[in-house]
Amino acid sequence: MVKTATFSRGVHPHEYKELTSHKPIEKLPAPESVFIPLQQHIGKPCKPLVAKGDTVTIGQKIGDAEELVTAPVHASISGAVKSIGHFPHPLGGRVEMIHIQNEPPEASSESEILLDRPTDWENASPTDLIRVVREAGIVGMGGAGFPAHVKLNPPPEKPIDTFILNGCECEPYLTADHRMMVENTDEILVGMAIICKILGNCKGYIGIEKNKPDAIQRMQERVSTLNYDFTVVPLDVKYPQGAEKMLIQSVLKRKVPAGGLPLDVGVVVHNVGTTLAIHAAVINGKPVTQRVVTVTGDGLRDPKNILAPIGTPFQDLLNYGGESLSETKQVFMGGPMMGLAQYDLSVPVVKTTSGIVSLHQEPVSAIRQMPCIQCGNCVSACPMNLIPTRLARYTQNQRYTELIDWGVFNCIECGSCAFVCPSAIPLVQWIRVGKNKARQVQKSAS
Amino acid sequence: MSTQSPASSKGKSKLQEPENLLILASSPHLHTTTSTQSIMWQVVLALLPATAMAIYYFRWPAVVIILTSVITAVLTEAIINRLKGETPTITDGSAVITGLLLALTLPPTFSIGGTILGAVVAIGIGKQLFGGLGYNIFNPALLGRAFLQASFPIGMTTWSVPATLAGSAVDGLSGATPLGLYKFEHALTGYADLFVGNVGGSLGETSALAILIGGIYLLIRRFADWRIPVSYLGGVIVIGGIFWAFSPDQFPDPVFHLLSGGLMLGAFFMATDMVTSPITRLATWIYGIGMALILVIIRLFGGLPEGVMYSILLMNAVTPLLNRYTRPKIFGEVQS
Amino acid sequence: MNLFLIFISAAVVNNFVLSYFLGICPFVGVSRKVSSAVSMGLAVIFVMAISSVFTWLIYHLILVPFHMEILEYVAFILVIASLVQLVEMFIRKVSKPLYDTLGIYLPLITTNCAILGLALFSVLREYNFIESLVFGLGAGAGFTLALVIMAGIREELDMAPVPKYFQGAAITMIVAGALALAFMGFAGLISI
Amino acid sequence: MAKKQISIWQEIVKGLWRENPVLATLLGLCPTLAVTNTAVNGLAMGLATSFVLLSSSLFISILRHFIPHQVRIASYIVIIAAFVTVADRFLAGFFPVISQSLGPYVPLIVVNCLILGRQEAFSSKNKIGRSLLDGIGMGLGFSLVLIALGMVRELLGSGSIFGITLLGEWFEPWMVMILPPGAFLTLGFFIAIANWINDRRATA
Amino acid sequence: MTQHTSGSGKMVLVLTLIAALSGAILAAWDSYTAPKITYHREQALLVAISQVLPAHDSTRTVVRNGQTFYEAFAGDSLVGVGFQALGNGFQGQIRMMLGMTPDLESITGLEILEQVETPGLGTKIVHDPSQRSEPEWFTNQFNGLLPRPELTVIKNATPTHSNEIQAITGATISSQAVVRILNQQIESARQAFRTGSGVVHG
Repeated sequence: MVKTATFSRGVHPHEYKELTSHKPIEKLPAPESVFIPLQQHIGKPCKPLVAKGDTVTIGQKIGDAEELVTAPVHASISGAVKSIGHFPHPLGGRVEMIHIQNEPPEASSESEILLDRPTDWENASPTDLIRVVREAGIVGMGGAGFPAHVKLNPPPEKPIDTFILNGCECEPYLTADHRMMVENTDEILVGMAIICKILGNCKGYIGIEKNKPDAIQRMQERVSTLNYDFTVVPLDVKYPQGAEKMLIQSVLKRKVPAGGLPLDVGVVVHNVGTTLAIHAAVINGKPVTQRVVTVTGDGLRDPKNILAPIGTPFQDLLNYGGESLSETKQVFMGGPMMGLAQYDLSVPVVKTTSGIVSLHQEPVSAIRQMPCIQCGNCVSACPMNLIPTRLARYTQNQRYTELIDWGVFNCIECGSCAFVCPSAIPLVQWIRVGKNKARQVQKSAS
Repeated sequence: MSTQSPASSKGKSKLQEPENLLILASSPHLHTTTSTQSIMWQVVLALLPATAMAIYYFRWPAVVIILTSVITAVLTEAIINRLKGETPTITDGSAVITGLLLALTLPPTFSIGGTILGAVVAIGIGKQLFGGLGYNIFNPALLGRAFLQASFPIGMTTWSVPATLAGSAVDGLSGATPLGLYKFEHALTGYADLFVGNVGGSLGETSALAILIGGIYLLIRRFADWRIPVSYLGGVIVIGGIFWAFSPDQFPDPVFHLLSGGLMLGAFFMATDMVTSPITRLATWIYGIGMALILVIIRLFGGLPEGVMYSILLMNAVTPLLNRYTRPKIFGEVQS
Repeated sequence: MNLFLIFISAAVVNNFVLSYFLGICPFVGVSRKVSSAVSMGLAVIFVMAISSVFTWLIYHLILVPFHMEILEYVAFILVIASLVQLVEMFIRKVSKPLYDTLGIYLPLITTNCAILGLALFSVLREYNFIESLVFGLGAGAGFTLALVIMAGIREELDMAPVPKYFQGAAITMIVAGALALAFMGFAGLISI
Repeated sequence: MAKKQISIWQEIVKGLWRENPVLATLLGLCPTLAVTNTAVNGLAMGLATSFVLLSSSLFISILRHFIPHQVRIASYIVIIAAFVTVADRFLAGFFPVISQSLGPYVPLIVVNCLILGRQEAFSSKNKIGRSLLDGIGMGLGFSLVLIALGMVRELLGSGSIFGITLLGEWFEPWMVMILPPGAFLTLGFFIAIANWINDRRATA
Repeated sequence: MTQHTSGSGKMVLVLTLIAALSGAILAAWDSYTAPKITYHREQALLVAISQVLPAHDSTRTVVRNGQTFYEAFAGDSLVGVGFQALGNGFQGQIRMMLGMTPDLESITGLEILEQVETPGLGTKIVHDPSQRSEPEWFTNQFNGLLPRPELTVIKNATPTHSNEIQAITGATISSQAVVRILNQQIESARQAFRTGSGVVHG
């Protein structure tokens, strides 16, 4: 038996991908209105470039900021700016958003604002291409939301030799990346080629979990047909295979140093959605105005993969998927392992919304919590080799020195530990609290 | 943890009934089906073959001791729950395990009063004083047994032979354990009898076969860490084997070590107690080998014929240190 | 072999702390953290080795020849107290880091009954010079073993919901009792 | 000292409970654990310790103005050791059986932190009368705990108290109680019970 | 406080005074108690000697080859020889007084002087409360035994040979330890007693 590339430890939750993995991406009919948050990324929030009452067109840049780490936002539908104000954000709290009312343009003015871009990307300079990526507002669409142009422009002292396309989609339920890889294979490959061009002389890998045989096959086929110098690496089906550090370990056997970044080992990783967005921006001049969202869960009659405009309220998508919300216990954005629970379904789809999962089953928090019995399951699960039960216990007892000592800052919050905990202890929650407290303690000490 | 969705109050949602509340919980939102409670009851299940053999070999006295011990353990737990004003924890099955394990380590002729004392000490001191389930440092059943061993040294070392050997009568016929026979009279017992358990000894420790059935079930279901029995038994084979190889006349062979006394029961059911065994892999290996070393030293050079209980208790005591000094290297951490 | 048995006996079979109750005060007082327990243990081993040598010399070369056995206790405690002072001064002069780790524990050792107990047992058992030294080392090792194990357990228990009235000294005693039970397994090792 | 002088009666009583050397300040644990396997041993050790405590308190209180600060600890130790020798020889000469069963724990009174602690904290700063009262209270408190521990351990471990069999044939003694583990466990429970009583009194 | 005015001279003086005072008190006390303590010690030894040796009217202490023997005489004839045997028991040292016939072939009695065996268990080598009629049955069974080739311990059975000792139930190790110590020391005593020339004390 050939050993598939993988990392050590991790878990294997039930996948639930069969709900949507065979369903082609459907385009959502234009919503009545969208709410476009001025912050959908890590970094500085944008400032609005439009005012209440303005008319905007699809693709029009409506928010931007001066700083390096930021990403502009664009109108995802054409219409009128109804208001600019603070609305609930799927990541929590209220964030400044631009509310656009859909006013279907007259047939004659069916237009879209495109980005200014080099005509021949293959001969364009990396600087020009990075500028296009920035102007398109591309961020890590797997969930992190880190501006792509920053990642594509590493400091010169850190040479990059490898690009990895993250096609793992290791979170249960989610199939958006899967469908894109099957349906938009060529575009993704071009996107990869653009990234490799920007990064300079680097080798490309495509990491895909083995539970997507059609995607692996399709990728391999197109890579050889189109004669790309990329390697498709089938990976073990294991969570969190898609975490950057794990993926790099699986594909290249390189270990990102603790506290370090992929570029410390000469690697850049981008998600399928991000790569596709780079293709759309550079080739077609389209900024990020829409994304594929897997709308799924046992709460839906008709779960599906939907191409939706950024800013569409969650409930519109759930409606479209046939949600009967009367029995829904919980809805979260993203996969169930790291996703964020929502209490208000008026929150909009943002660039990092890979899925919306709606569940009727009893939530994990309803399971009776028991004392830790030191079974060590969390230790066997933690891909970062931490001792989650210790970290939780240190947090509970306010032992912040020990907490830092035992590596709390290395936790990637993947949720593997809490998933396997037989005592149903919310380990990730404790660790998050611990991280915050420890950081405060560190700050006040220095 | 839940809050009324403001969306419904805004009247924007046509879907949502006003009284339906979405639950806000922290990720992950998926959870394994294994629960602590189920682990505990599975351990009880895995102990049934050994329990059945105990009753088969030692008849009514075995039934009486087992019931006394389990009932006392559960009652003690319930009473302490009441005193501390906390919700009863007896349904989690851990008290039943403690009671059952204690019973299985007692001699068939042990007194009922002594059994009650042992179970009270096991749960009261061994478990609840340390903070209850998950916090005890020592295996409660073994702590209870160590208390009894120190309190009633004669009662705890008076053995009756199995009913299968004694004919119909059970009481009265006293015998020695294979280890006792070896230590004090230098006599070996046959492997076949040792394997099925047709020898003198504590209730549940005699039949290696019955223990293996339950123990392997635990390992397969991953309710016990396979490294512990492997390192413990393997360590005994190697360390005991070295002595045997040096002087076969003076020391017993490794197979005898393996099959006699409480080693099997200890290695599969007591050393593997999750609460009191280490959580890191390296520590687990050290733990097992440490137990093996202590066991062989006590068996070969100590005053007592058997040392399984002490080997486990002593390694329980150093488990906090082992966990501390075998912290695995964090992913990507460079040894400074 | 006899020396080995003396060592084993003092270290585990008749552990100074767990079966002779010697050195209980530091056992309770300095067992909150493993790191300080280790330092304390090392300091005690060191002082025990030195003081077993010196008290033996004082007893056999001064007190016995001059028939002053009545001054045994006075002499021993004075020797121990001044030795500890000297060792402290010496360490401070020789190594600053060593002083920082061991130094603060040295004054505590003067009233550590394990040191005086060691000298008394040595006389009582009529050990010769080498035996006394080995006995001192064994007793120190046994003390350190018990202290470090205890510290490991207490660091754990500090984070456990120990019943209110048992927190602190009471649970420490209970743990010591459990440890003493476990150490009983070594009984008989010296009768070979 | 700014502290208000407490009454003579309180000077004695404080050693019995509030500042009890064993239960409150955890001093002198070594003999407390080692010799309490019978009530008689506990009593003998209590008396011997009280004797040393009283006489050295008396002496040191008398000499308190003569002893220079720098050598006070050394002086105290010499005085204490001398009185311990007196007590030890007395027991060996007149009560050889008890002397044998207490063994080296009588000389170990020298390093009983209780005694040195009282000298340092009290006798070196107070008048003779008060020092004596303090010594009486502390000695009494120490002795009572030792006797109580001895009684419990002897009762459970041998079925008797002061050698008088109380529990009949039906009782099988818990041998562990007269062994070291029993000493630790019993003292643990004593301290916990003391905590409980203090808590009750505080809330009452 | 006085420490500022006092020089090191005063410190030394006071300390010396205290030490001298203590020494004086102790010397006085020693002269008072020492005879009593010596008396108790000798008494214990004498009692043990008289118990392990056959009827006699005088004893003397002889050192042969560095080992001390207590010889018992009835009239002029040597009726028994006693000596101390010392070794490790279960927990610590066991010290015994063994009485034998003058040829060191037959045991006339055994007394245990000191032991630290497990209370209630190993201590049965001295006193076994469960045997009301004869609590000292363990040491008594040595009377008249012939340690040749050497003594042996048997379990759970009544001795049939003149060199067999029945072990105490539950205290096999202590029983074995006593026998092992005796075997070793009888052998060395035989050599010392037979070959060495004696120096008579008091």
